[in-house]
Amino acid sequence: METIIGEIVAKYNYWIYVVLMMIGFYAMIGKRNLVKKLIGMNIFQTSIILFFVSTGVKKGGGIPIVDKYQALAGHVEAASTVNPLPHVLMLTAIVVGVSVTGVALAVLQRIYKEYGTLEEDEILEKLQR
Amino acid sequence: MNATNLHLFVLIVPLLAALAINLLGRRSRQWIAPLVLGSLAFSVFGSIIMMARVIEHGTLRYTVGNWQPPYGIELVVDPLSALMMVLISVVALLASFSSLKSVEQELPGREHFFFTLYMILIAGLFGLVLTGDAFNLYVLLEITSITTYGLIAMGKGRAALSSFNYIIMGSIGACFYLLGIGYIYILTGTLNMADIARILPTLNAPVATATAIAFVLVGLWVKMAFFPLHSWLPNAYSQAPTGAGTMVAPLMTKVTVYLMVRVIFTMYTPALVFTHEWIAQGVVWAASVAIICGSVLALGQKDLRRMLTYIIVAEVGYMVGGIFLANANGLTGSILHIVNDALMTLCLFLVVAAIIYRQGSVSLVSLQGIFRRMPITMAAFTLGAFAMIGVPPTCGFFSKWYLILGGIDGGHWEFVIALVVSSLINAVLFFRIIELGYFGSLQDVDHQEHIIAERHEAPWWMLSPLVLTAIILIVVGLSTGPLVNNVIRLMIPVGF
Amino acid sequence: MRDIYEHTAGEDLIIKTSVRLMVPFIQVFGLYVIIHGHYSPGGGFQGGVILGASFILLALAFGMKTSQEYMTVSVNAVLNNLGPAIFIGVGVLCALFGGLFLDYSALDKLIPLGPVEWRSFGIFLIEVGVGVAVMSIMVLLYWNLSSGGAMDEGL
Amino acid sequence: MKSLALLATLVTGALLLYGTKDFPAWGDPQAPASTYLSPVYIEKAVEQTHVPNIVTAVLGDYRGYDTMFETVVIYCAGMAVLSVLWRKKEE
Repeated sequence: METIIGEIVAKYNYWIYVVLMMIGFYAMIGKRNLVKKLIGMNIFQTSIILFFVSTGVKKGGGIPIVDKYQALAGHVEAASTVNPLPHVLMLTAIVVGVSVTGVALAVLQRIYKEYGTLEEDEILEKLQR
Repeated sequence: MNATNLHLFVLIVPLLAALAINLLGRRSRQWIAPLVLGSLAFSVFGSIIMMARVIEHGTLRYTVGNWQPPYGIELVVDPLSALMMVLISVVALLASFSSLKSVEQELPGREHFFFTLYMILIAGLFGLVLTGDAFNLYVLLEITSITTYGLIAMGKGRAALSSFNYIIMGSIGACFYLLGIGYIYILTGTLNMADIARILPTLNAPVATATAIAFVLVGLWVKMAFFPLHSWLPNAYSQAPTGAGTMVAPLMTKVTVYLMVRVIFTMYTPALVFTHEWIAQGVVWAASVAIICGSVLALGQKDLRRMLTYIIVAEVGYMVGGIFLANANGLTGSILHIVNDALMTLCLFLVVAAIIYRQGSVSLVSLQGIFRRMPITMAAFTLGAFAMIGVPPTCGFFSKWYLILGGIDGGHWEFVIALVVSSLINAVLFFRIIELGYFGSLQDVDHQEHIIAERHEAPWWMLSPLVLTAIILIVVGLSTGPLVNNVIRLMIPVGF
Repeated sequence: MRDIYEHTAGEDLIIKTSVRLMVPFIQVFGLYVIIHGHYSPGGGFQGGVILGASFILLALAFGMKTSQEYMTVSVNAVLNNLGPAIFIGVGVLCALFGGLFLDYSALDKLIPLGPVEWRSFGIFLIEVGVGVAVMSIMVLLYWNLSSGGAMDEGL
Repeated sequence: MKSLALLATLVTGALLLYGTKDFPAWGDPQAPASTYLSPVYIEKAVEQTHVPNIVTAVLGDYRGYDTMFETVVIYCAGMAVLSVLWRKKEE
């Protein structure tokens, strides 16, 4: 039993992000209101961003901006700075998240103008008629 | 323009054309057609030269920004991706002839917005085919998705709702793919596909690797509308503006299947993916179910375009099943089917675009007696139908033949049965329309009066790509031998 | 700032004055973030968003008409295309000068600064391109979403 | 329909958590992610690009192709919103 507890404690950040992801995932597929689906999508994307950035953490590492002259003189060792790669990847993921949310909001406006409601059940009713 | 950057210019020219269309098209519409056709013609020539060069000199490994591969982003142009580049550029050029005309009719005043998204989608597809970096593939998946969401949402009425469903499903697929890449990054520390293939087998982390493979594959399956996850495709492709449907339907799902081939064969070595026999068996069963359900659902449709979208879902079942047969014939069949199916779907969607341009609807009722009104279009439709059914001279037969051979080799009888049954159902589907078109009496359904009996053919702008595609179907069919030997054979890993 | 207070009579005076004072400093800070991306956290995206936010703040406080006086729709359209054009242009320029795509040290043939120095300057060029693109597109997104596409009267 | 969604969520969550079994502990300096590519980025970035901010160096130069497509993504979002919503005043 304690191995599981030990493991959870050692990797608690993954557990938190997976719980966040699943809240977002459930909202995306379970909720009936279209705006709530969109909010769920945002939660899902943000939790993936947190998940990625947490992989870059190094115990005792500083921010990835090094002093230029010290670096040119070659006194920068990797252990003292955090891994920069996940930060770069997540810049891209944030921009992608913003873009998809922007397009989804524009499409939602079109749907509201067309059907006057954002509840999926009412829209499906209007379609049957 | 030195030679080594040619494959990137094939990608950059449509991108710059998109920016130019957005700037110049705003003022005057007549700039759009030359920019679209000019840049795509350049891409066609560039990709054909690229193809010849790759077959002659072998795979080209190119790093953007002159960095060694694992540090910079590496682009890989091997025979399969060169073949896909040629396919994408040819299909895009043919589809853009007809889109120019149908957008002029359906979206007056918004052509420059439409063609900006259209050209960026094509550039994104080129990027997807070239990239050898896992995260770069995610960014390009998002580019192709966002442009497709925009193109579909430009349609009338229900298009916005189906686009929103596609956004939600597409985001789930992309996020699953990103999660898989996150797991891979934590395990291997790198994002370069060749590097991952080298490091992954050496780690003793069976559980995390299996999860990473599962999430990347499920992400791609959602993106390619593999059967249980296909619910967004029929509405999205049938309610999109006709110009968008003609371009998106033949390419998006096929390029995603190509990505699955790329992921399985260059990122995770096949040994890793097919370790457990029951996984491949289960996926082939799911593919057989996909083929049968896709074809049966197509039977129940009252509209030609919706019927074609369900056939696309069935075709995805062909390709995924062929890959997971895990033998040489199956893989050859599914890669060949990517090429053939793209051309067949393009031919049928060009027919739909031509009919909608003239008649405004492709419901089965309005297709009665259409052979007399649009003989050339329907002749091309018959050829496309024969290809879809799998009648020998056309290309459809050869890829299905390889798939059936692969199914027999692997002992997957349910896959072979699914293929045969689906071909029969396709035959019923298409002969029903051909019979309706020839012998359907012109009884005056309410909106029939204005459809005059004598020839009312689509403009030559839409007819010429249609006839050309129909001819290409036969040419590709007959040239299956050389296509397989010097392109697809090279892709099959040794001992497969 | 001509007679802005009159024709939006009902608006609150405090908001308008404070926004009028804040916007220039936000814009200067945005430019700083873009340009200073080499030495401190920042870069094209973050700076571009801050610049875009300054125009959105203007639109919120004074109405879309005012913000469109400072960046007209056609200028916005040009800037939208200019940002990616700068980025791709730099990449293509490197390819044309004999290097690989996006290899800034190939531009050394253009102006001999030394290949490593050109890499640093190349990164600065694309940061400016990205900043221009993100600024104009953020403003475009706000204008469209708040006015439902007519771009005439915002929230 | 909701119970199906809940089931799918729980299954995905369980699979994700089960997958983290083989991961290194959080913040472990010897993790593969921190020992393979990133040491070279940290040590070589300033020397090869004269940019102290390593994230900007990696973003702009090592993975500049990614950033180019990022700009195209934000451009696509702008154009998609414009093409979906744009209407003349009188429409």
